[in-house]
Parts: sequence; structure tokens; C-alpha cells
Amino acid sequence: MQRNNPLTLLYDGLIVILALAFAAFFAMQIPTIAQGETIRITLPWVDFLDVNLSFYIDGLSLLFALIISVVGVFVALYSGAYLAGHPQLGRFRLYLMLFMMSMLGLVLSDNLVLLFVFWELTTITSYLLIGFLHETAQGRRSARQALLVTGGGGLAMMAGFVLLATMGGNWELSQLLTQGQSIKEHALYMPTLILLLCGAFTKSAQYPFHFWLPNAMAAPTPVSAYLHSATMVKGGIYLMARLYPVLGGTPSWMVILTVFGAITAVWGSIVAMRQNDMKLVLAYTTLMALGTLTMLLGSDNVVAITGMLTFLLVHSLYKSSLFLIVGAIDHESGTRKLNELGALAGKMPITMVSAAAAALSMAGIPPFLGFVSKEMIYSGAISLKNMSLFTTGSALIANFLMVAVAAVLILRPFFGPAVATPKKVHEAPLRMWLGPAILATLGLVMGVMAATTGHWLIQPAVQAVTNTQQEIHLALFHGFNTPLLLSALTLALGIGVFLAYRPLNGLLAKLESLVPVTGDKMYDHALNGIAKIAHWQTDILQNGSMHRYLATVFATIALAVGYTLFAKGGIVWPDMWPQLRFYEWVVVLLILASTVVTLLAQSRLVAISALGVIGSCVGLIYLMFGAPDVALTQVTVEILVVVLVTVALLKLPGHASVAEPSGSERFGRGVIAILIGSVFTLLLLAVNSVPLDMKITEYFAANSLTLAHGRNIVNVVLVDFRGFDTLGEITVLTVAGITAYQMIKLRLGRSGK
Amino acid sequence: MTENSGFLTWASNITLALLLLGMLFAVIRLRLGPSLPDRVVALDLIAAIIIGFTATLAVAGNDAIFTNMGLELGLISFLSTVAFARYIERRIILEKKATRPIERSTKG
Amino acid sequence: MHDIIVGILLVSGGFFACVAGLGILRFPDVLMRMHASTKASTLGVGLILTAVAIYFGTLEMIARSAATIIFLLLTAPVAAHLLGKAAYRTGAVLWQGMSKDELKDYAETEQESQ
Amino acid sequence: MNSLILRTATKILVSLMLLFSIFIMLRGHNEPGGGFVGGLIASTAFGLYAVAYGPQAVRNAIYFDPRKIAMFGLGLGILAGIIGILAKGVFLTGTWTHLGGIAIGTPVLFDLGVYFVVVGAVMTLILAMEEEE
Repeated sequence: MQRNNPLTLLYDGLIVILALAFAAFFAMQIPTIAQGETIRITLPWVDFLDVNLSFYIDGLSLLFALIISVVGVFVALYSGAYLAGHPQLGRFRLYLMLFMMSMLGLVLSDNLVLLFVFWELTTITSYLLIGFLHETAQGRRSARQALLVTGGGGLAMMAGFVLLATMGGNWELSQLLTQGQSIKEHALYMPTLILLLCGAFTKSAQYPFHFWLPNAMAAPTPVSAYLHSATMVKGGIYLMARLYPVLGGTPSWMVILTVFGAITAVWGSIVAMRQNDMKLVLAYTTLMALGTLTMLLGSDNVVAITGMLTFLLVHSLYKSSLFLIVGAIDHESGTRKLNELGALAGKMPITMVSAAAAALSMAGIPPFLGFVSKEMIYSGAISLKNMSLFTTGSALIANFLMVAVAAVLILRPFFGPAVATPKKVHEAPLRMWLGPAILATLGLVMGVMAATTGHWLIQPAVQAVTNTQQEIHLALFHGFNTPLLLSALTLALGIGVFLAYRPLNGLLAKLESLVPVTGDKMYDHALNGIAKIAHWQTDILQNGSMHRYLATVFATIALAVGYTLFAKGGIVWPDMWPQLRFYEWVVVLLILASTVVTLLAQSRLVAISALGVIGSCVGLIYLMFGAPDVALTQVTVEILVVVLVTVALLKLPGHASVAEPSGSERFGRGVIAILIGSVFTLLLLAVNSVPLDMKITEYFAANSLTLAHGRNIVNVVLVDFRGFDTLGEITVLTVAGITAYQMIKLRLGRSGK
Repeated sequence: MTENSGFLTWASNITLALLLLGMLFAVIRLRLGPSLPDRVVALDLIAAIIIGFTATLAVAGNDAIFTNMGLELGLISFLSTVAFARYIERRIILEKKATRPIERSTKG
Repeated sequence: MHDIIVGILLVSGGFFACVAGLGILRFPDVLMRMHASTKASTLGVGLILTAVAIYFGTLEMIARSAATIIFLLLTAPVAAHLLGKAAYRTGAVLWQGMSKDELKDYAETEQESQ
Repeated sequence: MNSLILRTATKILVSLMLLFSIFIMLRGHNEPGGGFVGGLIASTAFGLYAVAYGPQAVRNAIYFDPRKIAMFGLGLGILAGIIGILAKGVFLTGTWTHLGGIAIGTPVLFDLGVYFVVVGAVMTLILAMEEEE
């Protein structure tokens, strides 16, 4: 370990101090919150949307805030050593701090929009952190995957928030919590629930969206410890817990959460058994924990909720310490594969002790808080009114597999047969074993003083979630009752599974191969599908042929305008034949004649010159109806077009003759032409029937001479009254000129044809 | 500017009719015209007649504003015929370069 | 009296323009059609423009009509010349009844030079 | 086109057309005309010159690169706007002064800007196409 220069130590220190400050601040709030008061701070941000920076601390948010800041302290301390010497360590610290702030913001914000903003910030910072080791393709892929899945869920959640706010009539969570009853009966309840659960399930990696979490292990270990076990993935749980009083309790809420939670828990623990890489084992056990938490949130009795909250706290403690320990092992021995590790106990004594403590808490062995939370879960699950057997069953399966995994995690690497490891192993530096040690001992201390932790930490949270003043009391020993029996059963089954690890592994492998499609493959299919659709759509719409573009454009206009005219009954048929003077009739006749010539023209040049004749006739019409300026411009443009076209045709000899369109194509084009022609005629007739609003013309007529010293209103308007538009037009004209110039020069350079 | 006398309106109407008849012939030539030069001649005539048209309108409509377009058109209609002429000439040279025999320019 | 002159000029101008159109339609080959197109139309339009000049009578209008006529007289022959040269050069279908073709020998020499 | 007749005619016509285009541009405020049409007529004149004498001759004649002319036109437009700010506080307000008996104002300057933009843009196109040989 090269000597760390003082500067990096200072920077590491800064972030640790920040985390410590937060932890201390929230610790100080415990007494006030414990008495049931809540702190609310509101700063105006966007008034007319009534979105303001309003923060709200109650039992639930305080519990989360404490977990985030305490674990944050140790992760910051740990990552200083773990990534020592990494060129972008500074950037890592920035992302870590950004994440901590946004996570704290998420759990403390009271305004729905603010919550969404912080939610998205956590998604982005998680993307940056997962993708921190961006050299590997796998790292980039999993970062993008995490971003897409959680981001998509976030969007659905935002829609849910909007519906929720419209139902509740208010964007502040504290006000919404009081209107639980009216919202549950509201017609929009179901869509809001689905949308919000989408957000929560993607963030907390529930069953259909769980695949991104194991892939997120590509992140450096401190990130996995902090984001993907203790805090970020619990964001979804926090959301569901926060909205429990508003949305919870209905049958659909209970069924969805219990079923999906149970599947995630059981599936997570089964797959955890099969993993060889310690980080993946921990990742799948996190899935198990999140599944159990969601399942318990699907319940309706207070005991289950207490069990859920204690388990939340316990899981954060032991999972973060285990992750940090795995990081330490990886950092020291260069590998974290179970089969490549052994007999580390001698070499890494302190880490071994804290690993053992964390694993025991994970397995739920008595003195630890893990045991207390397992007891509460079992007693809650038993006393459930409906689906209690299903919940207890899946909790039991998940827990005894947890015991087996805990055993595998500790016994194999520390006490198993010695195996040569790439790097010579010795005890991790102070900063890397201090964090896990403290977190693990916290699990023990809180377990022993279960009553105090219950009263100070868990009770206010339970009261916040269930919106009642319910008294709860945690204790190590509740006497001989079924939960104790269940715990003993879990322990026995767990040890049994551990002993029969080898054959069970083969069976599970077969079971896993049976599963037709995993989330990951679905994700890839989805992405490829989108790419294919984009490809197919471009082929159809932009296949390079001008005819196709024009046909699509005209067809769309004709159908859109035509339909609206038809549907809105805008078709106005002039009652009498238009009163035109003799020669105006003849000009119309001329236009028709030249249109016929254009249609039947063989050579492109003839078609264009016939169009030129139509243009000049239109110029005549402008003249006859009193628009000399426009007539002048029209005719001059006709002449310039001829010059450009003849030059162009010289350059493209092949294009001189018009390619003969096939029968069907010609018919199609004819139909579109007639359609668009008739639609515009009807449109103009409709416009004509409406009396012209003379207000503007009168204004200009009156002021043109006085204000702008000019009698030619058209030019005065162009240059003076609406000068700004003309400025825009001439800019467009200049840009068009320059781009055309570049394109011509480019073509010359490339092909010179 | 008094209203035109009966004779004058009658005269201007007749002139307009004659002009447009000439224009119609030109459009027919534009359609029939075997070779491109024929068509360019027709276009040239149409341009000239349009100038006449604007002038007659000035008399018929009793308003001098119409003459602007005639004046301007007189100047610039020349360029389209020049451009066409250059195209006709250059096209043959390009084809010669592409060593194709000079087919009598029957098609425009 | 003033109106009658204008009327006559107008009608004759129109007549010549119509003749020009007819000429274009009836003549057998390009070069002859150009005769009709340039000469008759310039005359026709010129007459109409003089009619306009007389009708308005103001100095400005006379100057404007005169300018238009001058422009026409300037551009029409040049245009016709260019067109004729281009048409002849590119092997226009010539009328059999043509008695004398002065340009033939000169054209060969120039063709080689290109 | 190296026909002598065309070249002599162009000499006269181009100068007439340019004069005419400036005439149209300046009288635009009271009678039909204005920056746009003036610019177009000027471009036609230069187009004719390009046909007769070839694009290189035109580039020498207008000395500046047409794109620069377009930019200069835009600059004039914005300048007219800025004068509006200085004089009346709001961008592009018309401010009129009487110089030697005739009224000169920012709109005219703006119109001149439009004139140059049209000439610049159209000439860039025509010359680019002509030179592409």
C-alpha cells in the first residue's frame, strides 16, 4: 500500500465528515420524533405549479435517513482505502456524495414532485456509480440496463404521482396521508396503484424487474454495499411504506405485494445458493430481503409491519458489512470466488470476526437483532387475517435458505481448506475493517437492547406507516410460542441444506435451466425489438425516393385536413357561380391548359417550363387582384428557377427524362393529387365564406403613412412593423444559401459527378 | 381617371381575348413542339404576351400599377431564353463526350 | 378621339400577338417559328405599350412604356440569335424547301474547333 | 457561351438591370418593390453575367464572396435593430431622421440588409452550381 499523500486523505476526510454530520443531525432528532412530533420545513420553489422544497421528517423518514447516513459514513471511509490510487477517485467521491444527498432528499421530501426529482437523481447517480469502471463492456451494459429499468419505472411513477395529486387535490404528502379513505374509493385508484408499484418494483428489483440488480454488481464493491443493499434499492420499499396509509389495505394492494414479494424472496434465495461469486450471492440475498419486505408490506396488521421495519434495519446493517467484507477479501486476495478462497481466518482475524457477527445476524441467531426481526416476521405472518399460510410458508423457505447461504459465506472462505490466492493475503487496512466491524457490532448491540431500539427507532416508524399511535415492544425472548418453534425449524432446515450443499446444487441447476426466459433475456429482446421497429419504420418512411416522401406528406395533409373539414362540417359550397370578369376566366383556362401540359410532359425540362407558365399566370392573378409586389417576386423567381434547373440538368444528364411510373404507382399518385387538390379547394372555400377580419388591415392602412412614412403597406409591414419576422427569414435564407453551397462543394469533392 | 368609354372597354376586351388566344397557341406549341428549341420559342412568346397582357390590363383597369410588372418582365424574361439556349447547346456537347451518336433531337 | 387611337392601337397589337401565336403553330421548322415569335410579338407588344403611353399621357408613363419597348427591342433579337444558333448546332430538323444555307460551311469549321 | 453578341448585349443589359434593381429597392417604401424583388433582379443580372462571361468573371466582378455579402446583409439588418434599441429602447423600432430634405430611416437600412442577403444567398447558389463543372 503506497503512502497516501495528505491531500487525498483530506478529501476522504471531507466526505466522511459530511456523512458524520448528517448522521449526528438525524441522531439528535430521534428524541423529538420518538414523542410523535414531526418536523416540516417548506421553501417556495415553483409557486404557480405549487411545487415547493418541502421536507418532512417523521418516524419512517428518520429511520431511513439514519440508515443512509450511518452506512454512508462507513462506506465513505471504506472507499477511500478500497479505491486508493484510482485515477478518478475524486469523481467517485463526488458521485457518492451526490448519491447520499439525493437519497436523503428522497426519504425526506414531502412534495411529490420533489420526491420524483430526487428519485430520478438517485437513478442517475446509480447509473454513474455502476458505470464507474466504464472500461469493461459489461460495466457499461449493466449501468445502462439499471438506468433504463429504474428510469422507466420512475416515469410510470411520475404518472402515478400526477393521478394521486389530482385525486388527493394536493401535491404535499403530509396532506395526502389524511385523505386515505377518499382516495381508496376513487375511480382512479387502480391505475395510480399500478403506476406507483411500477416505480417501486423497478427500483426495489421485484420479480419481473429483478434482473438489473445482480448485473449491477459490476460496480465497485463500496457502491454495491451502499446502493444495492442498504439504501437505493430500499427506495421502492420506502415509497410503498410512505403511501401505505393512502393506498395500502385494499385487497388488490395486499395480493399484488404479497405475491410479487414472495416470488422475489423465494426465487432470490434459491438462485443465491447456486452462485460462486460472493458478491452475486449477496446480490441475490438482497433480492430475498427486498421480496420479504414487499411481502410484509402487503399485510394489514401492525406486528407484520414492525417485523418488516426491524428486518429493514437489520438487513441494512449486516448486508452492508458483508459487502464491505467481501470487498476487503477481494482487495486483499484478488479474488472473490468461493472455490478460490480458503483459510482466511488466520490471515484476516478482525474481518473474520465481523463477518461471523454479520452472518449470524443474517441467519437470525438469538442474541442478534436478526433473530428479533425474524421472530416479529413470523408472529406477524401467523396473525395475518388472509394469505397468512402463504406468507409464513414463503418467509420460512426464504429464511432457512438464508441460514444455509450465511453458513456457506462464512465457513468456506474463512475456515475452509487453504487455497492459493493470486495475492498474498494479510489483514485489510484499518479503514477497510473498521466499517464492517462497527456495523456488525451494531447488529449485536441493537439485538441485545431490543426494547430500546424498538422504542426509539422502530416504534415511530411503525406509527408513521400505519398512521396510528400503536405501541410496540421488541424483546429478545417472547416465551415459548410458535414463532420460536418456527425459528428453530428454520435453523435446522438451514443447516440441513448447508450439509447437503453439493447434490442440492445440481438439482437447483436443473431447476434453473427449466426456466424458459430470464429477465435479462427479456431486456435484450426488448432492446433489439425497439431497434428493429426503428429500422423497419425508417425503411418505409425514408427509403430515399422523393416520390415516397412527397406522397406521404401530401397524403397525410389531405387525410388530416380533409377529415377535420368533413367531421366538423366545414364544407361550404358557394351558393352562386363566382362573378369573374371575362379575362380572369381566360387566365384560369390558361392555367388549366398548362397543367395538362405539365402532366403529359415527357421531359423534366418541359414539365418545369410548363410549371413556369402556370407560375406566371398566377403572377397575373396576383396583379389583377392588387398585389403588384407579390406578382413581381413571383415572376422573377420563375426566371431564376429556370436558370438553376437548366444548370442542374446539365450536371445530371441522366435525369433529363421523367422515369415512367408503373400503372399502379401512377394511379396512386393521381389519387393523392386529386385528394390534396380537392381538400385545399374546400379549405379555401371555407376560408372564403368567413367574413374577413379587417381590423389588421385598417390598422396598417391608417398607420402605414404616419408611423412608417411609407404608402406601400406590404413593404412597410415587411420591413418595419413585422421587421423581426423578416430578420428571421433573411437569417434562414442566408443559412440555406450556405448549406446548399457546402452540399454542392461536398458532392463535388466526393464524386465529382 | 374617368371610367373608360364604351369603345375603349370593348377594345381592351378584344385585345385581351386576342392576346390570350395567342398564348393558347403558344401553349399548344409547348405541348406539340417536337424539339426543345420549339418549346423555348413558345415560352419566349408567352413571356412577351404576358408583358402585353399587363399593359392592356393597365388600360382596362385604368391603373398605372400594372405596368411595373411589364417593365421588369421585359428585362428579365431574356435570361430564361438564354439559359435554355445554353442548355440546348451544352447538352449535345455532353452527349458527344458520352460518345453517343447525335440523334435528331426529336424528343425535347 | 384620344380613345379611338388607343383602341385601334390596342386591337392591332393584340392582332399581331395572335398572329405570332398562329405563326408558331403553323410554321414547319424551328427557325421559321422564331421569325414569328420574335418579330410579330415584339411589334404586337410594342403597339400595346404605345397605346398605354398615349392613354395615360403623363411623362412618367410614356417614359416607362418607352423603356419597356427598348428593353424588348434589345433582348428579343439576342435571345433569338442564341436560340437559333443552339438549335442549328444541335441538328434541328430543317425544312426541305429551304433555298440557301449560308451557315452550313461555317458551322462545320466551328464544330471541329469545339 | 462564348457568343460575341450575347456578351455585348450582356454588358449593356447587366448595367441596366443593376440600376433597375437598386431603383426598385429604393422606391419599395411607397410603390411596389422592396429589398426582396430588388435582390432578385440583381441576382438575375449577375446570373446573366455568369452565363455570358462564366462564373469566375462574376466572382471577380462582385469582389466579395457571395456568402460574405449575405452575412453583410444580415449585419445591416441587425444594425438597424440595434439603432432601434439605442433610439427607442426596443429592438428594430423604426427611427427616422431627415437628412438633406429626404427622410432616411432604419427600415430602409433593414431593406438594404434584405437586399444584400437575397443577392448573397441566390448568387452563392448560382455560382456554386455554375462552377461545379
